[in-house]
This record gives sequence, C-alpha cells and structure tokens, in this order.
Amino acid sequence: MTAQLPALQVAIPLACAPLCVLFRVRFVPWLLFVVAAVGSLVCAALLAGRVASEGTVRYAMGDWRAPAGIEFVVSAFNTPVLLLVSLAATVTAGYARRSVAAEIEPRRRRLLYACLCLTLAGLLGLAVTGDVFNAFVFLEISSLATYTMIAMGQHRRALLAAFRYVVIGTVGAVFVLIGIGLAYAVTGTLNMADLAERLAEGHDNRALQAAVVFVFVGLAVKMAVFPLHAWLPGAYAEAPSVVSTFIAATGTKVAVYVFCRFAFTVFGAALVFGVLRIDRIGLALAALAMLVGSAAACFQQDLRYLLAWSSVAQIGYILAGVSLATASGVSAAYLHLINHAVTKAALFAAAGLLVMQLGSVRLSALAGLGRRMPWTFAAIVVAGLGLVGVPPTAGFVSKWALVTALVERGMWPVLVAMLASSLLALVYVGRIIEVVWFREPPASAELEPTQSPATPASMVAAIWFLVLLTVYFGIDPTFPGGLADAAASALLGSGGE
Amino acid sequence: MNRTPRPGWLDDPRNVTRIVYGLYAVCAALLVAELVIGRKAEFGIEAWFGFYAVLGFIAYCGIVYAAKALRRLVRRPETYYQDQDVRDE
Amino acid sequence: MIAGLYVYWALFAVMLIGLYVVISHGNLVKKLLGLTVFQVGVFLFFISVGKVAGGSAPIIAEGAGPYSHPLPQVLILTAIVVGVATLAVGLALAVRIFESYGTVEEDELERVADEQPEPNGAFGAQCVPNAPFGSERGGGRS
Amino acid sequence: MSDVLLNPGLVLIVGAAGLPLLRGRAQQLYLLALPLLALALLVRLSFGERGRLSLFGLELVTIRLDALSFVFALAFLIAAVLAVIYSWHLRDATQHVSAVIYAGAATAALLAGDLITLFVFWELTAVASAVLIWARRSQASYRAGLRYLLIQALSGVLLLGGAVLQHSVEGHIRFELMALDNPAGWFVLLAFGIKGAFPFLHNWLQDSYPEATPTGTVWLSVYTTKLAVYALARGFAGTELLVWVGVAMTLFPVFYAVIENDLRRVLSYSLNNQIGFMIAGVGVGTELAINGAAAHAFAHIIYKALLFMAMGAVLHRVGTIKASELGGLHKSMPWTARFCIVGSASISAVPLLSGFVTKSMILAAVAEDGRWVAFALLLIASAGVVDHSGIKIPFFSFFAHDSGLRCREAPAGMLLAMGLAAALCIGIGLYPQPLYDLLPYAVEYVPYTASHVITQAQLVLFAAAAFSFLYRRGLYPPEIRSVNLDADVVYRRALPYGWHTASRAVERLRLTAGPPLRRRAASTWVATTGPLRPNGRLGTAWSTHLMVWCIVLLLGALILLTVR
Repeated sequence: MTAQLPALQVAIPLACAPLCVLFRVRFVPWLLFVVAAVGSLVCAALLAGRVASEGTVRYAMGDWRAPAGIEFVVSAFNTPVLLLVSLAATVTAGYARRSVAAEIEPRRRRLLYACLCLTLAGLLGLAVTGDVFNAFVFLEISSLATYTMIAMGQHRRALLAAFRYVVIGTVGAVFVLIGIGLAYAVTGTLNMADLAERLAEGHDNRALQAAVVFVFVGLAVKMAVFPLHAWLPGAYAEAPSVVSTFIAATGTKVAVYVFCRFAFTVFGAALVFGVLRIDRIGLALAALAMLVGSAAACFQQDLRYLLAWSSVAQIGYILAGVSLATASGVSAAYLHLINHAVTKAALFAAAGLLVMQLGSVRLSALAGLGRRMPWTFAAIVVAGLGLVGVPPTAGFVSKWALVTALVERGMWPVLVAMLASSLLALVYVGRIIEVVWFREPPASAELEPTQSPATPASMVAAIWFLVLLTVYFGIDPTFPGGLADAAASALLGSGGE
Repeated sequence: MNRTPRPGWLDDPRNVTRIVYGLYAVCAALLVAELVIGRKAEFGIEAWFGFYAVLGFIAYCGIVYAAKALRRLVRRPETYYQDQDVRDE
Repeated sequence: MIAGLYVYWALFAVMLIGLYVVISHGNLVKKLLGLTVFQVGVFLFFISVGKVAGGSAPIIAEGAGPYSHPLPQVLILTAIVVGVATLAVGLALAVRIFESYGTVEEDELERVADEQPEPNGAFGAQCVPNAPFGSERGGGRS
Repeated sequence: MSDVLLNPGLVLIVGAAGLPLLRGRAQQLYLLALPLLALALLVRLSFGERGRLSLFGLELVTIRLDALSFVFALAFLIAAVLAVIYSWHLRDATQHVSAVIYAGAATAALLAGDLITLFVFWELTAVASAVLIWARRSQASYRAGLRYLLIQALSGVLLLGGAVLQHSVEGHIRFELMALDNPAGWFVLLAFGIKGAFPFLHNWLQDSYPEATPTGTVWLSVYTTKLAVYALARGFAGTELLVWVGVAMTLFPVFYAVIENDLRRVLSYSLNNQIGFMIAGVGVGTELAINGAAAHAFAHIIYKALLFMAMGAVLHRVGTIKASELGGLHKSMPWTARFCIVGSASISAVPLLSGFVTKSMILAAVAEDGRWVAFALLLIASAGVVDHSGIKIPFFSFFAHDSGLRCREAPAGMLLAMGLAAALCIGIGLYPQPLYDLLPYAVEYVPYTASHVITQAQLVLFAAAAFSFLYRRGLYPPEIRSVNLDADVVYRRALPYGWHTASRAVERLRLTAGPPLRRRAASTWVATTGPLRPNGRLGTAWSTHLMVWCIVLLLGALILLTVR
C-alpha cells in the first residue's frame, strides 16, 4: 500500500471528482471533498516522512519505467508543496460546507465540489509528476477546473473574469506546451530527470533557449507575475469565497514550484541563470510586481480586490527569492510561499465570511464594524500584519529571510523595492484597520436591524486555525524553515550549480 | 551686626595713599633688584630691561581699556534674559 | 530526416494568426476560435517534430520500414482533448455571458458592466466623492 | 569582581545613600567620614588596574590608578573634605547627597579605564551636580540648571558616540591616548571640550555656577572642569590644537571678568581662564607641561575652592554677591577677607603661594617648547588674572567704598574650611616638594630662582600698580548692574527668538502659500495614482487583448534579451 502512495496522492481526489457529480444526496459531495482532502493530506504526510527518512521516492506509473513511462517523483523539493496544497484543501473543506451553502445555488454545489476535487488533483499532480508533458496535462486539469469554479461567483462579473482567465491561461499553457515541444525536439525525452541529464551541455542551442523562454513565460501567467497578473484580481475577487480561499493559497504557489522545478532540475541553473540570465529579468519583474501590486492594493475599495492585488505583490517577493538562485534565496522563497499561502488563505476566508454576513466587502460597507464583529476583524488584522511582515507573524520570518538573501547577493534596488512595498502594505492594512475601527458605521447600518445570520463555527474555526498557524510559524519557524531549507538544497543540489 | 562703627585704619584716605606709595616703592625696588641681580631670558624682547614690569603694567591697562570697549558692546540690562524667560512661560 | 524547415515557418504562421485573432477581435467567440487555431498550430508543430521523412505509420509489423515517431502523436491526442475541453469551457462561458450581459463584444461588455447596476442592491453604485483614495465611477465590482 | 568595590568614588556614591537616614550631628559626622574614608582607601590603593567587568562582551576596567589619576583623585578628595567642612552649617540632605554623589562620580570617572565606565560616571556627575544648582530653589536657578544639564548630557551623548565609534573602528573601548584622525577622536574631544568649557562651549559654566547655592558652587568649582582637564591630559596630551584652545581660554574670560558685576560669575570666568592654562599645558604635552597641568589643577582646586568659599560666605551672610552692592566688608568679616586675600594672591601667582609654584611650570614648559607667541599671550593673561581674581574679588567685596553693610563673620565651619584651604595654599607655595613628588613624571623644576621670583613679582606688582593708578584716576570701569552678552546669547536669546520668528513665518507661509500648493499636490497625486485606482489604466480589469499583448510582448522581449 505504501508503495502506491505517490499514485494515491493524485488518484484519491481524481476519483472523488466524478463521484461528487454522481451522488445527489446533499452533503455527500462535500464529504467526498473532505475525503479527497484528508486523504491527500495523509498521503502527503506519509510521503514527507518517507522522503525525510529514505530520500527521493520514485514511482513508475503503470509500472512503465522512465523515461518511456510517466514517473512520479517525491523529493524534498515538492513535499512542502504537497503538504501545503493538501492542508489548504483540508482547511478549505472545513470552511466549505457553510460557505458553499450560502453562496452557491443547490444544483451547482456538487459541480463545485467536483471542480474542487479536480483542482486539488491537478495541483497535486503538477507537484508530484516527473514528466514534463504530464505536468502540462495536470496544469490544464487544475486550470480548467479553476475557470469553471470562478465562473460560479455570485455576480456576473465573475463570468467575465473567468473568461479572461480562460483566454490568458490557455495562451500561457500553450506557451508551456511549445516550450516542452521544443525541449522534446532537442532531446527526444519528456522525463524531467532524463531531460536534465541530456541538457547538461549544449546550452548554445537556440531551440533549447527558446524552449526555456516559452516555458517561463507560460508559467509566469500561472504565477501571475507582473505584467501577466491581470487575470488575478478579478479571478480571486469574483470567485466564490471557498474557491478564492483555496486557489489563493495554492494556485500561484504550485506554479512557482513548477517554475523552480523547471529552472533548477530540468533546464538547470547553469542554462537558465547562467547563460540566459533569466534571474535579472525575474528580479526586475519581481521588484515591479512588489511596487505595483502593493500600490494598487492601497487604492482598492473592495477588500477582496485589495487582497488580490496584495497577492500580486507577494508573488513578487517569492519570484525575487527564486531569481536569486542561491540556497538562501530559494529557501526564503519557499518559506514565503508557505507563509503567504497560509496568511492569504486566512484573509480570503475571513473576507468570505464577511461576504456571507454583510453581502459586501466594500470598505465603505465595513466602516465601524470592528466592534460588532471583533473576532473576524481581529483575524483579518493579525493576518494583515502578517502581510506587512510585523513580528511575530510568519510574514516577518520569511521577509527577513528574503532580506538576508538579497543582502547576501547585494541586490539593493530589489531590497529597496521590497521595503517600499512593505511600507505600502502597512498603508493598505492600516486602511482596513482605520475603516473598521475608527470610522463611524454608515447611518443606514444603524437604521436597519442587522439581519446577518449567525456566524458558522466551522468557518470561524477554519479562519482562526489559519491565523494561529501564521502566528505559530512566526514564533517557531523551524518546521516550515526546515522544509524550505531541505527543498532549496534538493533543488540546487541537483541543479548542476 | 557689627556693633561699633569705629573708624578703621583703612578708613583714613591718607593711609590708603600710603599703601599705594608703598606699592610703587616696592615696584621700584624690584626694578633695582633686576638691575642688580640680573635674570635669565628665553626670547629676544624678554631680555630687555624691565620687560615684565612694562608687560604687567601695559597688559593690565590694555585689558581694562579693552574690557571697557567690550562693555559698550555687550552690556544689557539685568533683566535681559528674564524678559525672554517670562515670555517663554 | 525532418520534413524541411518550411513546415515550421508555416506552422509558426498558423500560431501567429491564431494569436492575432485573439488580440484583434472583440467578439468572445472569435477569440475562442483564434485560441483554437493557435492551439492547433502548436499541435501540428508537435506532430511535425516526430515525422520521419519517408516513414510509415508507427504500426509494428513484420518487415516494416522506418516509421514516424509515435510519442508526439500520442501526446497530441491528449493535448487535443485538453484543447477541446478548454474550448468547451470557453464557449459555455461565452453563452453565460451573452445570457447575462446581452452581448459578447468585450468592449461593450466593459461598458455595460460599468453602466448597469449589479442585480444585488448591496453591490450597487456607491459614489464616494473626494474620498482619500479616490472615487470610483459607477458600479462596484464586488 | 569584588575589587570593583575598592573604588573610592563608589564609596562616596554608595555612602551617600546613608545620608538621608541620619539626622543632626550624626549626619554631619557621617558626611565628614565619607570623604575621609575614600581618601584613606585611595592612599592605600596600589597603582594598577582592577575592577574588571565584562558587559555585553565589552571589557570594562572600572579602576585604573596611576600617577596621573592619583594626583587628581587626591585633590578631588581633599577638596571634598574641605567642602564638607565648609557646609557644616547646612541642613539640607538633598544638597549633601547630591554633592557627595557628585564628588564620588567625578572621582570614579577619574579612575575609569575605559570609555563606557567613563561615560557612566560622566553622566552621573552631570545629573548630581545639576541638583546642586536646583537646590537654590529659585526660578533663575531652575532654568540655569536645566540649561546646564542639557549641555552636560549632550557632552555625555557625544562621549558615548565616540566610544561606540572607537569600538567599531579600533575594536576596543579602552581610554587611552586618542588620535584625531578618526571621527571617534573628534566626538570624544568635543565631549571633553564641553565639560572643559572650551571657547564657545563654555557658557554653561558662567551661566550656572553663580546660580548654585553658596556651598554648591564650591563643589561645582572643583570637579566638572578638572575632570575634563584630566580626561584631556589622558586622551589628548600633546594635541597642537589644545595649545591654542587653552591660550584662547586664558584670554577671553579676562575681559568679561573685568566688567562682570556678579562676583561669583567673575570667579567663573576666572575659573575658565585657569582651565585655559592647564589645557595649554596639556596641549604642549611635554613631561614638564603635563606635570604643570596636573600640579596647577591640584593647586587650582584648592585656591579656587577657597575663593568660592569666601564669596559663598559673603553671599550666605549678606544675601547678595553683586560688586555694585558690596564693599567694606573687611570690618565685618575680617577672617574671610584674609583668607580671600590668600586665595587671590595664590591665583595671581604671587611668590610663596601655590599658584606661583604650579603655573610657572606650565609657562616654563611653553617657553621650553619654543612657543613664544603662546608664551607672551599667557603672560598677558596672567596680568589679567591679577586683575579679576587678584584684585577685583577681594577689593570690591571687602574694601572699596564702604557699602555700609554690616554682618556677622562667617560660620565656624566655613572659616575652618577656608583656613585649611588657605593653609594648603601657603604650604604648597612654601614647600612644593611633596606635591612635585606626586606628579606623573619626575620633576627637576625649581620655582624659587631669583630670576623667576623677580620677574613674577614685577608682573604682579606692576599690574597692581596699574590698578591703583587707574582706580585713583577714575579710569577703572565702575561696577554696574548689568548682564553681559556672551556665547550663551546664542541659545538663550537668538535661538528662541529665531524659533519664534521662524514659527511665525511658517504660519504665515502656510496661510498664503498653503492652498495653492495643496491644490497642486492634490492634482499631482491624482495624476500619479490615477492608473492604480480600481478604474485606472493599471488597476482596472484588463481586456483580453491587453493581456495577450502583454504576454506576446514579454515573450518577445525575453527572447530578444536572453537568447543569443
């Protein structure tokens, strides 16, 4: 049984997806999603244990040996991603029941759960696969399911956001496909380890260089790197709360992982950062993303748009860490990836709760509500401070790691951009605090009796679990830090640098 | 306080004059002593006869006159800073 | 061995035509068609990579001569499925958009979305003149 | 660790805590016992370094006793004994406690072997001495004390800054000879310069000392500036700059002293001038010069304390110390007058008194070094000393025209202290060898040569003759109630005035230029942040054309930039 774990990791959620559609009983689809999430979390935990004790685990799909067959690889570089995705799914599952019940019309609920299972399967598959074409397929599975879920948002703008995401996401995925095709044309293999072996030399091949560029531009769309970020604010803000909670924690993060995997273990750092100097462009885009994302977040009128723009900035931080291509930089990027996923999931979950109770998360509608909903807003503030990077939240730890990594390489302009972005983060988080606690509630809210339904305990529990996790990772970062360090050394160790 | 305002020795101006003349006499005696005993000197002008006597006298007068000039420049009423202090409060 | 470079140029042109359609046409359905053309160009590119000049279909039989590389064809079968799924999702969205906005022209969509208030009153237009972080014209987007 | 407690300064500081617990005679005796105990401890302590502490990885040396620190410490503690006797009549625990802490902190600062320890006690002297000024409990003294504390604290901050800099540059915090080739040296020199009342940094002295209590000024006159002299001798001996700083310090206070009406302020200027002699000696830096500076500091502590004691006694009895109000007091206070004359003669360097045997060492060292300009200027300053301290102080308070004031002789304690101080002045003058034996370097200097006695006597007596000449002709400037502007006008008048003016101007500017500026700023703000707003170019939901354009352009740019 344990030998099949890598396959089960993906198979469980994949199998749950069609079952969700088949069962018409009300709570079964939700239960199936819980099964998928918990099952994958168990698999991920067991795999992480095995990787820690035995090293890299390789699994040949259908017993077709690599390089001909599809291979699943679990190693230190993807266990953090597996754990993160499945943990986010589990927490989302806890959050989902009441949130979905409140936001989605009954006939679509099982479809939503099916899509959630598919997204989970796609993201996990993307993380676990050792085959580049397989990676493209999983990328598309998760993307297609995500497009569909975003379209289920409450308002018609969600349709437009989803459509735009379809177009740009498909172009991005096809770019990845072109890149894979070029790499295949050059090497004749699709297995990542095999590719790495064959690409160790011959870096001046133009087709190969073009392959690298195509893959990275394609992935940049999925990562929402500025200026390819434009799909993100709409998609995150218009999607149903449960979806935005889940994909904010996982979608872009898995794309970052795939970026790392391609950069360090497929094409090799020598080619990507040595010959092509992708790192310079990555750092420049990262700095831009930090500044533009945070600045735009300051002007948003809607809490979820604000959070989405902040994600654009945070992706900049992670990209900066990766682009440094040093052990400390990649480790900081992983750490920030984990911490930001937890923090942003908490924020979107809290925003979802507010949507459910107030019908709107426009900042003007939140004025003066801090005293009426102290727990929800306390969660938002704690997590928001995590975005700024105030100790003792997790954001501080990872930003600090990133600062040290930047200083180590002497990347002062990026450091300045990062500090400016953090300052702007303070502004937008400060705006939330100011509105929520120091503004008078709008007169209409005083007149109307509050008809908000009772706060569901399951949602509050999910939110506070994530918030406390943020604080815990801030106080005791040994667990995520250890994962990140192991991941960085696994990536760079086999990256040929 | 002091009970008897008996006139002291110094209250008589003649005595004061005597002291002053005594001082002048001692000064003269010192010049004579320099002449008789002689002294060492380190620098050129210092070796001139009566250098220290002249220096003491001239420097003293110079300081006093300079101070008088200075007073014209820096003198202010006693309440000068008090006005400022009061305004501060 | 490879079928000649002109094939790549031709396929490159197909891809660019697809992309150009996506960029130049405001109609959502046309955009999706452009996207499909773009994808098809890529699929053909993949297959042409595996083509061996003079090779037969990759069927293992006694005395068979050289045959084209089968793996790209297998991959592209998968990719076609993915492409079809994408097209389906896109078209479904286009239909939904037409139902709710009454148009599938992107520029018009943007205008309509800004002009008409959202169905839910709580998300309606809320003009905040001279707010510290600026005002927002027309309808909200929550 | 335990030898940290062998610090005579610490004995005083810790012992001061016991003072408020005692009353009356017991308190007086305890007060007297403290400096005596410290003195005994100091004498019994062997030379060397002890009391090492480790603080945050810094090596502290809390006690470093060598010949240089010993002379100063001995003078400090003798002065403490004298000051305690002088304030025998006083029933004010606040003053006693702060005075003893002040003396202890100054002594401990002398013994500090590193900059951090020095800083700690440096600041403690500032705080403790400020209390002595406030203890006068008048509005003027409160404000003067505040200014004083502010400036002293600034000195401490500079010292700390210097210590930190030195630690970062040189990697140690030992207090040794410092160079001016790095900023640490300049910071520390400036800190010392403030406490040593360098020109333009001096005004705290003339500002605050006359505002302290009669006894408080005696304490103040002993420690702060001499601590600075010691610190300069330790850290900056032989620094050329100090020669000229010292010469300037001997000269400019002389003019102010002539026209100053408040006699304790006259003494403050005179104090400043005497410090100048010592700093010039430190600047010359030869063995004889350092010896001279140390010996002069020792003698100066005694006679300056004696002069402040005499003026304090007058203030104590009469209630004013303005020359224009005083005169003829020799009838009421004959002994005070006599002791005052001894002090005045000492400071004027009249042969057979202490100033003569110490100041001449500095002058000799300057001459020996071939600095004839400095030598001549110091001689001129010496003539000035004769005026303000030698003649003006005793003459205008005890003689001159009879003001008609009649009072009792000073209290017994004051008289005893003055008597002891006067005896020391005469003793050192007559028999300087014991003092010479204490000096840092071996002394071959012989003060009593015929040549030296004649020249010095000529200088002093001709100056005195000039005074009598001018005074009897009515050419001597009369004593007038006035305030004389000094460098303190900058921070007491110009700065506040400038601040008021500037704030008014800013207010006017705000009213006139504000609105258009604000409008301009607002429009610029809108223009720059416009794209970021939710419906701005960047912040709005991008259309698919734009997004696809972006990806194509990025791809193109990447290919152009990277593929080669």
